[in-house]
Amino acid sequence: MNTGKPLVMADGLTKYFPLPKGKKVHAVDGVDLTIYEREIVGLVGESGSGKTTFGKTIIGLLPKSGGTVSYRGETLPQRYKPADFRRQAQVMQMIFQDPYSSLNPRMTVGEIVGEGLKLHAGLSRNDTRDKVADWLTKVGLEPDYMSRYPHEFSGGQRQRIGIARALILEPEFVVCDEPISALDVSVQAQVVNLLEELQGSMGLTLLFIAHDLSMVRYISDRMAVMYLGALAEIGPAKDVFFNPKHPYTEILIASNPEPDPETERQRLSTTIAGEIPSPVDIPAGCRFAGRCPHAMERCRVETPQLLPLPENTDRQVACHLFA
Amino acid sequence: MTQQQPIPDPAMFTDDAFEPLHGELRVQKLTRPSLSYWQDAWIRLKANKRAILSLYIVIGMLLFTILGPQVWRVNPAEQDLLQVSSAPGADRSAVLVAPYRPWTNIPPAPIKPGLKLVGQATTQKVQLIWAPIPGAADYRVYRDIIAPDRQAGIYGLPLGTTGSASDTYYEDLLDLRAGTTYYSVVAMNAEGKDTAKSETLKIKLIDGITASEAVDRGLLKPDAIPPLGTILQLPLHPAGTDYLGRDMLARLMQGAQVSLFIGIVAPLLYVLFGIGYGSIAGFLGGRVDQVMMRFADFVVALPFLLFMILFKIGFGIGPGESGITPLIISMTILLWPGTARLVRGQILQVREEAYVNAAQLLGARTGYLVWRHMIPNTMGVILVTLTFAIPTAIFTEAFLSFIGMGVAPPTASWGSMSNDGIKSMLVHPHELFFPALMISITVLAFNLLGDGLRDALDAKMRSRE
Amino acid sequence: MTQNGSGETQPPLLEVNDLKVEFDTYGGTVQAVRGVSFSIEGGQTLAIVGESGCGKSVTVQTLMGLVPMPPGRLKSGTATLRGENILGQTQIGGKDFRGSEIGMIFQDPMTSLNPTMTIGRQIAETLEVHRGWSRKKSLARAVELLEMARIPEAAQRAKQYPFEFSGGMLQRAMIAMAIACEPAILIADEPTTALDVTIQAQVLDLMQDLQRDRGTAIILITHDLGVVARMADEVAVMYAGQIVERGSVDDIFYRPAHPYTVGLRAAMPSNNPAAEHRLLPIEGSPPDLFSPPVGCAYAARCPHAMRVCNTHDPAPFAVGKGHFGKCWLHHERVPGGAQRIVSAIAGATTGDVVQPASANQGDAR
Amino acid sequence: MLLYAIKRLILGIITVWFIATATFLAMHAVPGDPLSGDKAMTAQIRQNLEKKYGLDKPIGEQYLIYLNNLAHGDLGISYTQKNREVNDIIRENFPISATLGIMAVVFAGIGGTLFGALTALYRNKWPDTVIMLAVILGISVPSFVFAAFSQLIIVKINTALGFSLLPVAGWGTVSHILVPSMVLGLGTMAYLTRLMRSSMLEIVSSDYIRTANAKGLAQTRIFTQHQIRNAILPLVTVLGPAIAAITTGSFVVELVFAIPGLGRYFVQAVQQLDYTVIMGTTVFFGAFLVLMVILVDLLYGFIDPRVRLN
Repeated sequence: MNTGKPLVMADGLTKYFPLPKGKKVHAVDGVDLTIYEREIVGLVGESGSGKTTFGKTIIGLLPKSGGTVSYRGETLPQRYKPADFRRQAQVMQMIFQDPYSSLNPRMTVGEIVGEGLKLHAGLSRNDTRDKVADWLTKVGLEPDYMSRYPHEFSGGQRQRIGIARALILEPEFVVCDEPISALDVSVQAQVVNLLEELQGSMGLTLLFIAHDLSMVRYISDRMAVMYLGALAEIGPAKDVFFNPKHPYTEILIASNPEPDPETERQRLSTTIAGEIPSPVDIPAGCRFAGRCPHAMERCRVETPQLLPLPENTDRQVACHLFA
Repeated sequence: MTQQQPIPDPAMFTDDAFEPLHGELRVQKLTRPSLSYWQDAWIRLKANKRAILSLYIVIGMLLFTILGPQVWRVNPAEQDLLQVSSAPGADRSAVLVAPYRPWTNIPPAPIKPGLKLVGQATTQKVQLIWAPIPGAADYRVYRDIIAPDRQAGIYGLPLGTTGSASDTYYEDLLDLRAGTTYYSVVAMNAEGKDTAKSETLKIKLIDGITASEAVDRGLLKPDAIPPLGTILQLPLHPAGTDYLGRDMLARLMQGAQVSLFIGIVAPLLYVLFGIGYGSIAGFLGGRVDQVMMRFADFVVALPFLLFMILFKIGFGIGPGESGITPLIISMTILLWPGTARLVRGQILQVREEAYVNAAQLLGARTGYLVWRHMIPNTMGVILVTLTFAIPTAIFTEAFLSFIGMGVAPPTASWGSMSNDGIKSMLVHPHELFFPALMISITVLAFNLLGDGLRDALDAKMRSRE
Repeated sequence: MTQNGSGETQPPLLEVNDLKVEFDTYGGTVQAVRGVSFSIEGGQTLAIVGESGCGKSVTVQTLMGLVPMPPGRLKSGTATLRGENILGQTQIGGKDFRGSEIGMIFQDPMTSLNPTMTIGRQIAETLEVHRGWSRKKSLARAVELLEMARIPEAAQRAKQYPFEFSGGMLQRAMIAMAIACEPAILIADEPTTALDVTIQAQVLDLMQDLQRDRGTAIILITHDLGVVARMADEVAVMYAGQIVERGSVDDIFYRPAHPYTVGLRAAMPSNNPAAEHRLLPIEGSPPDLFSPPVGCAYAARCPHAMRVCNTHDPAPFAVGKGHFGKCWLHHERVPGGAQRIVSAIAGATTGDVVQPASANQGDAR
Repeated sequence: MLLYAIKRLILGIITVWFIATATFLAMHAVPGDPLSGDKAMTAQIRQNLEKKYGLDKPIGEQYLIYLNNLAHGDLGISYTQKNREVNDIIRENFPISATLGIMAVVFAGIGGTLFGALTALYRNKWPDTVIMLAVILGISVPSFVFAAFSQLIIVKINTALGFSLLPVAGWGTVSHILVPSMVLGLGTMAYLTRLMRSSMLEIVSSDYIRTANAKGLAQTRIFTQHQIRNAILPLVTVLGPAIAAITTGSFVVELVFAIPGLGRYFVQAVQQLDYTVIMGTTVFFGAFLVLMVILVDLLYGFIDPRVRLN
């Protein structure tokens, strides 16, 4: 399945946010994840699961509280300085969720897209211009939009600008932090298709963070499910979606309404009680035990490890039911 | 369903109406002219009539301050003793009188009861004579500028007594001012107390000027002296004069220089300091930020006015100093925390914006981040803060000068002029009215301009206040 | 129209006709709702589906008298509740129908409840106002309602403030509040958009159960076709201030009569292995409602657009019982037009795609 | 909540210490000293006095003595008024300032809330226009001008009536408080009105008011039960600074209306360079304001459940 070489590896990656009185938010709590060359890994989870924090920590926007991230075997800094970002800029980039706050309202589209070139390539003014125009065309915008300001564009167009900015330095690895959550359905498809196309043509590796299960299933090669700061399950996207193993994944997918009335009529009641607990007080044992319909005594005591399934080593599940 | 609209008659369509437009999708292109943030803000500001009017007022005030003294070339320190505390538009005529000589040829007392004027009543002298009041042991003469209240026995300023029942005349030379004046003569009893018997005379005093005085003031040439009794026109004071006879308009201009200088320089200094302090705290974050902001909290907790005064004395005002510098320094020391907090908040907020993260990921250095991303995005807020800081500073100066802790005399500021004016407010309201009006208009203009700027620059800020 | 036993025609529970709403803004007049008509019967769920800015929220908020006027303006239309006019007024027979006859819940439960009033009081308030009950009786009922909304420890919870609730619980409390006076209609304006899927499932379940128990009609505003498929009996698809297609849920999903409906479906991934297809985005963006186009508002984005679409606004063509599509393809002079509409999805699944003129059709797969 | 109060109190004490230190330093930077005014003083007497007031000791020691006295609540003895303790001066004059201040705060608070609510209710109609015009004036006209003109008006009214309806200046009866406190509170009232208006307008378009409408509540009920209560919250937060502004603002009003309050006393002491009175008054005012801000914060916590329960 994973024919490529490991590109980015998170090893026991942990991110706490300190709170007063010595408490802390366990946003990401010891996540191991290997991302291979030229694959799209989808990361799903509910709000508060820590998926965005994971993305920001991996790329260095947040200092790590524990664990390491390595890129092609080389360990990345624990806390980034501007020089570290500089070194990394042509390798890793990020596409942000909110197409409104991710573009500086005081800069023109040309300045925004060309920022990376200005900071790195040392191109002449004209070359920069040409390259920016080229990239605007690539993401489906008119080159003469260069002198316009972000507020003149729709959400989808803004997201294209954000994509052009992130890709103009031709990185290898891109973290897409909920790039479509703020967009309308018809526009989501535009952006997803664009990302897919660019991924193919540039040989990008993507970490695609989203809460839309269907979209993640559609775009990803592999899919990871996050719950309360830890991975519950990971495996080939279709396998995980159509044959979930972890009870949480199962419920998550069963709760995902299908745009198909017939399927919905046949759906049994899928609700689980309760909500995702606060990441401040992580329950002992399995994080999901409190809401799990199959919880056993062991689950409340012993934290399950993310282990490969015996019958399918492509898939890993953190659940005592499969250990 | 009620959704049965008639399908249009097919005849109304052309033959090719139903031909597909294969792929001829009309892509909507942006055609509107592109506007930068500042251009957009300027258009919005221009649409705000109040703000634009205020802008004109502010510009007008600056012109008044800078160009005014070039146009109205009157020395603000010069005293026109003939026109002390004269209201604008007051009668500027003065009558040419002979030099003063003591009153010797006192006419006999009139037979009819009541006060009588001897000669012309001018600001040089007023001579009164009256019929003896029966039972009076002595007379006390009073002067007032409002009608006396006989029931209450209030007649105004007691000028003196005549000394005996037989002396029924009085000459008033004391600090005479042009205008309506009431003279009262009250009969006194043997114990020296006022009795209820009195006479009052209302007269209109006019300015009296001797020939030599007129020559001194350049109103007359020494070789062409007109006869006594000629009416002369005294110099013009469009806004009147103050209690020392100084030209109010010239003083208002001088005061404007001081008030606006303090009002603009002090906020500029403390806003700049606040920006520096706040952005350092916000950018460094963590413990440094905590300590810095705690210190700012302490400074905020200082009772502002008390410390203003303390610092003012602390810095001291030597002889010949205006007291402007200590005022500006004290304001800067005490007022920066507000801006610092605001800027810090803004920096913290902008620092979390995704576009700053994006620039970080592109390898931007700290200086670039601050200059390209943070400053432009906090500029609006800073500008608005500055606009609102100016009226506060003008107010503070006026306030301190008013309680006598501001600029030192003879330097005039609108505040110190108000302080002078309030003492004679009941008699000469213009001495308070003009400086107070200047303060109010300027502060009003800056406030409205600030409102307009805030609305134009950032709609999000509208709810804050 | 429904018939009762005696053969008299009963007016529908709620009927809206030719509703037009405009807004005066800084930049001009926005024609937010441009002639919307629909009706709903008791016990039914009508889903109004569309993308942001299509006017779906404005439509229901106008019915509820929640659109501030000005800047809003009611240009035309009628709306009747059991035959009595409710448009432009908030009362029927001297009593406010809002909260008593029609309940409503909103998208963001966190901001939709008064932060300084306890949840119990906010629910009880409705009962006090509409039923004239005492404070004590109303509070007791509020606790029962919270229990009904599956809020654990309802008695304690009733004494808490909104910030002490989670988003999902708040939305359930909102539902409890909206149905406190047992209204005939519950309007849910994007009730689960701010919630996670598992919480969404809880809320949708609750709504369905309450509907089953009480026969409440539900008007569900949403942009999520999955939620529509799960909840709706009837569906109205809105685009650019108009209803472009209306029909039963099966009509909409299996016999779509408007290219936009098809476009929406094709832009979403299907998890039905049999209907697996490439995503087909709808290119472009919705028209500016400052100056809506003369013809069909969708024409600029429609792969089947014809000359007439740019010049004439299509009429609602009836294509089945209670099913219409506002599209010229149904005109008699377009043979096989209706088939063209459906072919988009079929094309996507088979790979024989009706080409949308797209700048980026890179085939990554 | 209790913990929070204690925390705030400790922070308050530190703040007072900071104020005291700043006062001490500022006062010692003053050129000249309080004894130099009295010319007829022999060197011997001067030395005795310096000794008595500790002025001969090094500044560090003076500071410690000063802090120690302060901790015992002893603010020292007036230099210029023989044998008068600063504590006595405050005890005599502060109640007057406090009465005036409280009246002004009450006046500003009630007026601000009322007018602010009114403007929001009649948004863009004539009551709004009229009140907002007055507010802009209230913010832009200095308080001494108001004070002076209100005196002028009182004089005119008294003259017109032929008897004294209101006293022009002075202190003693209820009628003496009325006009000065109104003048004192005017600026703050204008500020609060503005704040209340924007707060009300923000709430009018808030989601929960929409919910209240959707529940079919009557407009009066929405106004009283939902709108005003939430709109007042931001007003409470600025009450602390407002009290501070009013307290120090009373200098002018006390001066113009010849009210024997602490503010007037302070100005007098400054003119006479009466060290201990200046320092004592400053620290006292400072402590008072810090206490007020703490009380207001606690009050806010009590009103807003989000703060109270967290």
